[in-house]
Amino acid sequence: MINKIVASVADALAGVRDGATVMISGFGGAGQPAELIDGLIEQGARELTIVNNNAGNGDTGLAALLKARRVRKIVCSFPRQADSYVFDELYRSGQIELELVPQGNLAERIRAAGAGIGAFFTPTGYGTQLAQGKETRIISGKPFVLEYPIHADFALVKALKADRWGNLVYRKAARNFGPIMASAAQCAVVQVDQVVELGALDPEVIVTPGIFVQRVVCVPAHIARAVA
Amino acid sequence: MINKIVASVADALAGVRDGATVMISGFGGAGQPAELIDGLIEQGARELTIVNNNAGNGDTGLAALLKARRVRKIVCSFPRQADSYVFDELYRSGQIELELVPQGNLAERIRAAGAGIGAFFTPTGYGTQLAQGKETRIISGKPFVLEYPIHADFALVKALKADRWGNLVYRKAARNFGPIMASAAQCAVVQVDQVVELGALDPEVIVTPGIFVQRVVCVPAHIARAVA
Amino acid sequence: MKRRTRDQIAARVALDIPEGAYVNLGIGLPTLVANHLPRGREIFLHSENGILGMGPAPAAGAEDWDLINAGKQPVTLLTGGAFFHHADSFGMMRGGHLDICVLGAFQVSAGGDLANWHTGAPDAIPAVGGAMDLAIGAKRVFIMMEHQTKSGESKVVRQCSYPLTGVACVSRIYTDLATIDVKPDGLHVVDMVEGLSFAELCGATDAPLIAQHAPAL
Amino acid sequence: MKRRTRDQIAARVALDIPEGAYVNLGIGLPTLVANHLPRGREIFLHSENGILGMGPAPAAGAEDWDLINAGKQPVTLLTGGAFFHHADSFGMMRGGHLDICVLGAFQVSAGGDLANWHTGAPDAIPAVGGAMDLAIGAKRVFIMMEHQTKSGESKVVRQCSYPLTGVACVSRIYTDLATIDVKPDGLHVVDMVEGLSFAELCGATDAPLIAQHAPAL
Repeated sequence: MINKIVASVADALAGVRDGATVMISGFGGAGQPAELIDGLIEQGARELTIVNNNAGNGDTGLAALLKARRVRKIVCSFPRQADSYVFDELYRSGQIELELVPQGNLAERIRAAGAGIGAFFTPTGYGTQLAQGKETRIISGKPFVLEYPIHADFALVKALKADRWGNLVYRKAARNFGPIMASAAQCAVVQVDQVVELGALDPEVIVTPGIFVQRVVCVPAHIARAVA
Repeated sequence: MINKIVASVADALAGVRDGATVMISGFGGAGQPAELIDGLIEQGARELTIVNNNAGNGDTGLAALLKARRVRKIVCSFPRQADSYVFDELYRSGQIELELVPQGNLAERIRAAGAGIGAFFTPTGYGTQLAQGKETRIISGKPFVLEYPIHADFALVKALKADRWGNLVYRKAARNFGPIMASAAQCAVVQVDQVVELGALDPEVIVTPGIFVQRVVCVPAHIARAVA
Repeated sequence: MKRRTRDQIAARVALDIPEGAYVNLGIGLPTLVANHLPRGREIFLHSENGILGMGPAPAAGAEDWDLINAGKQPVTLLTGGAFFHHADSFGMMRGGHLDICVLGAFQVSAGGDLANWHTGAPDAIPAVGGAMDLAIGAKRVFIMMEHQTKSGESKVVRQCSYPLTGVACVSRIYTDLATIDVKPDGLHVVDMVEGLSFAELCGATDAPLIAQHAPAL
Repeated sequence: MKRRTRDQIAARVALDIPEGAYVNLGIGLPTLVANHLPRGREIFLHSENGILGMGPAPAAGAEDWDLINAGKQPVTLLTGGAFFHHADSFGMMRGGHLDICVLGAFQVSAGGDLANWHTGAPDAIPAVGGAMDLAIGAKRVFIMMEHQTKSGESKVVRQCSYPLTGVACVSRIYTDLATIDVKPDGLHVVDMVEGLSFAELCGATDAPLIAQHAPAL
């Protein structure tokens, strides 16, 4: 019997090595797998490349991972925020590498990794600093930039419910990067509020089929740290 | 008040011009918009380019459109079937042009059109006749072929339910090409079994948001011709 | 001459958004436009983080932190709205499915180039978000900004000095002084605030302007 | 020597499919494999037309024509199955998420090239379907075919004479005579039917073979 549910956050994060590329879902607090990030700090892997839309807020979550000096490089679209002081300091002092990617190119590069696309021409960023040095091409009279997929060793994803096959549904705008990150990682680790019986998720409604999910850990909402 | 529901199949197909590119959803009979195809025959547009997974079966549906000599060219992955005699005869006598595309490249090219991608490198077809003359490239040691999006003037799509904003849900494997074709066409025309009130479709469950849909026509299942 | 307030600029933008339009309002100033859309006109607001049919802010105490906008503020969902993932959301933008997006700007050039993501200051931490996708994706890109910087420099310029967000992507500019169309032959003034002369507007603007009703060259 | 029947080839393939595998069975001969998967072993069958967790054929009279497989035959959905659209379905293949696909073939070459979509006959109507996507997408590509054509020609060849489906994509070949691994140094015999000698197998095979347990070169 296949059962992707693991007993603890520590089990869920077993095997993350130094130097790994780790995707983390979420847009602001929505869809951020807070307990998995805490678990990653505890797990101890260093020299990580993190792929996330942002670069952490305040002192918790991704910011805490940065503060613990576990991150060599961050790939994101919007690092600067009112309370991104941990990142800001590391960046200004040259202690973290930043690859800044327009948000839609970030999403499409992650999706391309999951879907086996070798590279794609996107109109986004053409003629800007963020396309400097990149291959460009005019197609049907419109200018495009060539972008490459972003693969990951691990994806840490927050979803609402899972079954033992790893089928997932999400909640509202907390869906954001979850489905594409799960598809782009060798090992997708998912934190859910609730594990349900096989068959409890309508096959028409499953957003991430279990094929994209390797490990699921249940962190009930009343235990999960509130993120805002 | 926005209401994308039109009164008749004829209204739904208004404006299809000679020479138009028309996508038609369906894989076998599942998801085939039979009444819209009949309506297209009645509507009378000629010299069409049709994009579909197949090239028609028996004497009805797409085969009837071909038999009526309305199709100049067909873009598909699997024209040859036990009962594809209408296409077979036109093809053998040089009366129809065929662009044969591996099914996944077909799906991805349609998706690329909907998502504004200018071109993409796919591994599928590399080293085969179907990649002859196409640009290739080795990326990270793997060979790829460059493929371009397929845009359409119209998409004829079958879904299960729609609301007046054009939000859609599908039924089982009848979903197939519907969502991506709706996104790739200037005008997506959808035939549904049932029109429901706004709000009756769960926002977590809507597969095609109304932004991709221009016209909806209701053909209740008990009226719709059975397709197999 | 009385400059338009921020809310008056937003109200002016709202006038140009027809029923049935699919619209993305960028973070910051453009968010104000939502308050000025006429009630009863059905307009579909898109949020980059996977929402179509976004509604107004919830009542205090009713916030749902899984339902936020691009600026990470709590919002609501209209009846008929839908959720989707990030690749689908940006596919909507890049694929040209949005009728209008409204963005703020540091500068817009005579050719419709947009600069709104980076001041170019060497110590600034860059952040781009979805701005570059919106700039090239929507059918029409509306810019909403003050006509001049606080120190009185024109933000409507011959050439952008700030790093670009997109090339030749702006359709129309709404400022506290005027509404200006970006056309192949230059910047056409659509309207000006009461009491402002065309000569005065030109004086406040670095890029050359074409007067309203001026004959086409 | 007794050749394996089609069902015996299918049963042999089924032996190599472990619990938890995500598997696509191509149309035609490979469909038989489903009948030989051990009950109680959870295996996830993928169908290109947007199904994961495909179950067996329905009882007569219970067919649902919205629930068909790639060969357009009615199927069922297991508890825990899911539906998705065509771009997502082929993303699963191309993205390397399937552990195994099983395909029929006209020819397989010593280098693992596959020919299974077109006889090359000038009057043949070509049709490719999802074969090229499966050939390059799955982690392991299993080929299931008769060892020789009806006229006795080997289908395991030095070089394919038929048009290719994929280059260097085959992992393992299952025929009515033998099971053969495609490795960088050549074709390794894994097993043969009882009573067949290695010399006889080589006689029935165009491509050079490496005997079971032969030392690696």
